Amino acid sequence: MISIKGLRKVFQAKEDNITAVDRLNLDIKDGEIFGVIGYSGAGKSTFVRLLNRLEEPSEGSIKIGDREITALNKRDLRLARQEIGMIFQHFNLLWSRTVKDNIAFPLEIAGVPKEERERRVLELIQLVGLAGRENAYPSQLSGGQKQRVGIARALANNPKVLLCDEATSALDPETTNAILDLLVDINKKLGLTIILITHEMHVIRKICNQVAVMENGKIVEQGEVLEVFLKPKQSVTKKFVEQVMGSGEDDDLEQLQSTYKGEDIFRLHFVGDSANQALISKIAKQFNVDINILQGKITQTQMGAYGNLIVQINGDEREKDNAVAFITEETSVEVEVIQRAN
Amino acid sequence: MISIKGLRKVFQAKEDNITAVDRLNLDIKDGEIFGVIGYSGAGKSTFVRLLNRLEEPSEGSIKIGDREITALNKRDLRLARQEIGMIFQHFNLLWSRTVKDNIAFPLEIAGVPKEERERRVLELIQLVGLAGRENAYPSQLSGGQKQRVGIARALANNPKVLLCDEATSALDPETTNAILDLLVDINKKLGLTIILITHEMHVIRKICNQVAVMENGKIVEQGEVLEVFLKPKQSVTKKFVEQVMGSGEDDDLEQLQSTYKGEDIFRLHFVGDSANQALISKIAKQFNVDINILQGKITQTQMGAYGNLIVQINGDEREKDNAVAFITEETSVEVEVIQRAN
Amino acid sequence: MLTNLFPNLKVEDLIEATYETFYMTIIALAGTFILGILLGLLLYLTMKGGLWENRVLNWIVASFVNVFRAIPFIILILLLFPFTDFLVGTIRGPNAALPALIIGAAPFYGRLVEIALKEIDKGVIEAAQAMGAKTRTIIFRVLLPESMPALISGLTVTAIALIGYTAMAGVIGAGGLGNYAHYFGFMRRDFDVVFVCTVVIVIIVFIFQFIGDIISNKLDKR
Amino acid sequence: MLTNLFPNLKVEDLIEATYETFYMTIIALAGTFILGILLGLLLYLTMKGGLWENRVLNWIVASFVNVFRAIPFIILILLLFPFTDFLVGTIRGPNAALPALIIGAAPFYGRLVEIALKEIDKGVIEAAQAMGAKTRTIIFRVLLPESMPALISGLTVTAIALIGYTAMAGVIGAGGLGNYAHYFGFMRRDFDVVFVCTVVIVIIVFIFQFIGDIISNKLDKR
Amino acid sequence: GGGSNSGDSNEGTSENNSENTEETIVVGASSVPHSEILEEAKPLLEEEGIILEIEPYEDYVFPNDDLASGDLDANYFQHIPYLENTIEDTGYDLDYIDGIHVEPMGVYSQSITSIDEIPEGTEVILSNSVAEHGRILTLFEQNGLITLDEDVKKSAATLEDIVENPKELEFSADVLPEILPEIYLSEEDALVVINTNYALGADLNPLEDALFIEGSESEYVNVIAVRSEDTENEALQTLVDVLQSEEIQNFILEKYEGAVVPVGGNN
Ligand SMILES: Nc1ncnc2c1ncn2[C@@H]1O[C@H](COP(=O)(O)OP(=O)(O)OP(=O)(O)O)[C@@H](O)[C@H]1O
Ligand SMILES: Nc1ncnc2c1ncn2[C@@H]1O[C@H](COP(=O)(O)OP(=O)(O)OP(=O)(O)O)[C@@H](O)[C@H]1O
Ligand SMILES: [Mg+2]
Ligand SMILES: [Mg+2]
Repeated sequence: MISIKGLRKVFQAKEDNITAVDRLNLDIKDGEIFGVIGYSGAGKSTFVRLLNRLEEPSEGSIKIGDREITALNKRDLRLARQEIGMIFQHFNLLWSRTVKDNIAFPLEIAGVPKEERERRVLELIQLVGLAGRENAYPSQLSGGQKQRVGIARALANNPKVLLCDEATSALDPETTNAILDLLVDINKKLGLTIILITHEMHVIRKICNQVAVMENGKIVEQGEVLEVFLKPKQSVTKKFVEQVMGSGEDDDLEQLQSTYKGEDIFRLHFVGDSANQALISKIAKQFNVDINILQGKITQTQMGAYGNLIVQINGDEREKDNAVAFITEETSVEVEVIQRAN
Repeated sequence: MISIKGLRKVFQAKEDNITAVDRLNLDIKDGEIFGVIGYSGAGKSTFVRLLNRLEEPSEGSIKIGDREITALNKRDLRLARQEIGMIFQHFNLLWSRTVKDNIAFPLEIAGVPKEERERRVLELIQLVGLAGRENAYPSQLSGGQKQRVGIARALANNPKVLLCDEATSALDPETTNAILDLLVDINKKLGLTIILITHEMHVIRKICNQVAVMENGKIVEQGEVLEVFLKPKQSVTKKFVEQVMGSGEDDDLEQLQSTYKGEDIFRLHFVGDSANQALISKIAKQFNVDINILQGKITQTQMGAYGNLIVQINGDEREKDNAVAFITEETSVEVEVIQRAN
Repeated sequence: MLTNLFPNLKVEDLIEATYETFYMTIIALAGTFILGILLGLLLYLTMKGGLWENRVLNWIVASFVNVFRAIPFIILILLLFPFTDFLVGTIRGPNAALPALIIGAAPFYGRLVEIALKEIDKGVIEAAQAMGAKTRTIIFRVLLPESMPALISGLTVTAIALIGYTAMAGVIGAGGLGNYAHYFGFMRRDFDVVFVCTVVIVIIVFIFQFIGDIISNKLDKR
Repeated sequence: MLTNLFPNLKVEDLIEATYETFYMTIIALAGTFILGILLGLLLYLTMKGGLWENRVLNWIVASFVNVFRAIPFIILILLLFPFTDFLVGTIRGPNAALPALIIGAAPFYGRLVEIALKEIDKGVIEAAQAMGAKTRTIIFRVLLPESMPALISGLTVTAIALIGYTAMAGVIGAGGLGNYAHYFGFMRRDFDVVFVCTVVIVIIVFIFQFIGDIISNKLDKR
Repeated sequence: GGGSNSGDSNEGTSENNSENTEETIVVGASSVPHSEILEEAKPLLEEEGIILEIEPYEDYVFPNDDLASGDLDANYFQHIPYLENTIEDTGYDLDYIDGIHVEPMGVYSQSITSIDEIPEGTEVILSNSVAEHGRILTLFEQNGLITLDEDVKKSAATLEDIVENPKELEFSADVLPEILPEIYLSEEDALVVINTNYALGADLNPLEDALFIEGSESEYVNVIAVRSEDTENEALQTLVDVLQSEEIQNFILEKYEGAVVPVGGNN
């Protein structure tokens, strides 16, 4: 259990101070995969760097397990850090070491014997898909390859807590998926707690249990991923959720409106209620209308389909009204009128 | 018009040579936004670095406009480069300069007078949303903020060609959208040709006209974005396209299969044919079945809805078969059986 | 009081020697800075993979640098007599020491400059190249500013080495504290003079170090 | 033939002087390397924002370094007589020169080490800290390896400065080429000896520079 | 600065030493005892209307070069044999006016108390200043320890000119002269050849502590050297006169406790 109270970090600047993290309170359960999202500059990196005290907090306390991180002396902090893996936004690889030796580094620090170290390193190289490049130096790697070395390095010592700062943002989807699967796997098998900064909502959706949204150094929204996705309250959150839910970015909508000028277009919000299954075929049967799916995204959640569809409803004016009224009144699907014919 | 012929780049390594770019042929039209995708290590960064000869080609020729880049002498190359903006994967900002001065740098190089330089810099700072941080040094910026400085810098001198290496991969979706809008805007207004490496397919979908897929230093597939999205031929491409099309990642499918054990699940591939509009409501009317949309993503293209939906079809065994047979035979929608009840 | 503690010390002489040391060090430092940067840049630019890759030129500059670093100072002074005479019009006194000091220290500083330049992130140089910057622009707007903290620290080191050199410049009557300490202190076994001179030298060294550190830290925005 | 061209040159003496120069330079270099790294690390670690931030210790080390860099070499030799006598058992000859050479060069190299360490990317140090590395581990596995090319280049510069110092070590009978050139060449006005000695010194410098460059380039994987 | 107002200009030197016809002479000198003695002579010369400028020199080559080139009017650091050697080597047109003092060369040892007790193979440590070697070897020859090649001029003899060395003395000539006293203190079993003026600094009493020492009639008299054309220069003559005056001689005797022997005046 990670427990954060009143955490605050102020950067002294010449002109004015910058409060990168602002009186943050947060509890993260053991074994949880905790996502952190937020705009660029929101304070996400600073937040995770505070967790292992790479950045000294200006105020507040951090407890990981029963260790009060903020109160540890140097030696204890060092030991605590050996159980906290970290993946850096800028990789921070040692250019003087090969891929293999970079990954072995945390093992050397933890005093793992040589044979075991080698075994583990080879295993990790396989896992992150760098076989064949183990003797390359970082300067000879592509961006994504460097990132993967950073990931392998962070995992090498079987940490209890893993801090990931944009761990997959330099990776293609295939590799991203492989890495995420790996993380989930370790999380399940070893109960690894992961705190994961990302701006890719599909990463959050795919592996996180909890998500927190940061804005201006504060957590403005937090909860179960599904809950936050279903009922985003803050406008930041809505913007992020829209990304994964594929709900029309504004210009897409405009395009649709111009393509289907003079026709009825609605957006149906499915809110994860299984009662709404087969809504479209039900409507088609019950009312004399054709429903044309223009665009949208539906995701399956534990509680049923969630997402939204932009549809065009064709048919008799009366029937159309009835159909819409039926959806609005009899189901939990919300109807948003995007464009009416008249 | 950028015309690339037989481009090849081999890195000499101790053990074995690495062919990062392998006999590449490519034409990019003026004013095009050309996307490049591919797995990590495919050779994308090397490819764009060859375009402005940051990397000297081992073989082959590059022509930009009527300049044969590969044949230019130092001085002409320098002048040619002033018209090619570049956004680096690792930002490459000068730590000794503030945000403002970093952005002003290409203008200084091009000999733009001071007042105009300042005007332009302020404009760019506004555009990338860094107002208020203009006097900060790179070390005081977050990852995304650095990225934006890099973008502003690349745009400063109104280049004719812009090379973007993962320009938005450190940015949140909101900022990404803003930047992409900016790029499209410049592209339309000034006819800027953009070559854009990314692993985010939605970036490709949103702004690119053409896309090329790289694998092992070769372009394995290339064409209009829509065409490639509609009919991905290579397995790499399919994997990438699935990302933007939201088609079930494998574990999602498994989850669906276990949730809907013993029921009929199909995947319907809509391939952008307007004749297929209103398919679901049509089926519902014609056959005595209920169609339950479980998951999927539909995107509007110029030729109609494109994407796929995973649906559960309930109803009488005969009716179900008929419905499926109808879709398969009478429409251009492809049906993929994911699970049959018996 | 001073005269009680240090009976053999002549305060005016000490002040004059201090002045001479300062004079020689500062002027020679200015010359060393310019010539050293020049040499360092040449070494860096002409090296393998450098912007002006040129084996021959690199070899020539490296030879020049090494030869002048290698020659013992006294012999250097001797060798430079005709040159010094031509340049300064005399081969005696602090001004005559300057050519030898500069030519003795510049190759040394040049190497430090080269080392500092090599530490610059290749990425930013590439960025400037990609913008179509002239080599001149790269030198003055990228290489020098980005390595400035190390250049200044290196200059501090050189300044202090120069203070040591000025002691040897005594052989041509350039004066200075080192010479004063040796000639009027050590040789006469007036160790109070040696002591005071050493203290003054140490103070001068601290002043240089202090100023160098402040400038270097101020410039370092990493 | 040699004797025709250089009538005053005694080949055995030249060989002996060359040997002495090599001997002193190499042993002193080893000592300087160790002591200099130590001093440089201390300066770096105790500086503001360093891993062992400690104003007092930093001030002490900096003072030590500056004082010993500041003292003219001849006076340094004198000051070290008791220490040298205790350590080496004699105050004469090449071995007696070693303490003064090392103590004269190490502070200088220490500063170069400090400069090199300051150039290391803060990120990799943070990465090691985040892994829970002991400061010792950070020193030996991060700081030193990551700055090794600059450390070696700096050592080359120091080696060549040491060759210059050995010339001065002649005053206590340490011999060496510089001394040979000065006393047997210059003082006797036998300039052929000066010339040959200078050429040999230049060759030695080239050898050091060559080896230093090769090692430094080999280690640089950036 | 360099020798200002130097050169051969003798105009204005008057026998009356009137105050408005002051003349400046520039004299190069090594530190001990030369410049100390000159400093003492300064006020006396001033009374004679001569301003004395002392140029400090740390080596033995430049003062003669500078004298020959005209930067100096005279120098005061060398003895006659060295001057002769230089003239021979360089062809400079130099001469001297007269001798001022002798710094007798003494041989010291901490453990050896008489010449007869010198064990075989004893190390002899002497200055690296080659100019002194002939002189030192001559001293050893005079004391019956070695024999020098007869064909060689004594004052120019080098270590290689030793033809007989019955006690197999090992000569090491590689130390700076002013460091010799420290060597004496540290190398107990060796013979150390020390210039008397330096021996003083180490609290040695040359007359008592030396194993053997040059007599005051040594030919190694330190002289005021000048360009040949200036041997009759009046200001320089005056300089010599003052240095040979009783006042200065007493100063030398007092200050150096007999270790530096004033000469002249009597010749
Ligand atoms: N300097 C170099 N020396 C040796 N190999 C190199 C060098 N630079 C790149 N490579 C190799 O060339 C291949 C292509 O690298 P490149 O950087 O172009 O990949 P990329 O497609 O940009 O990947 P990413 O998406 O991870 O950034 C990789 O296998 C990489 O390891
Ligand atoms: N060393 C520093 N000095 C001053 N300001 C800083 C420093 N480090 C970060 N900041 C500022 O603190 C704020 C938060 O930065 P942080 O790196 O935590 O953002 P982030 O959420 O990680 O953003 P991104 O997604 O762009 O990486 C930013 O406004 C940044 O400019
Ligand atoms: Mg960040
Ligand atoms: Mg790349």
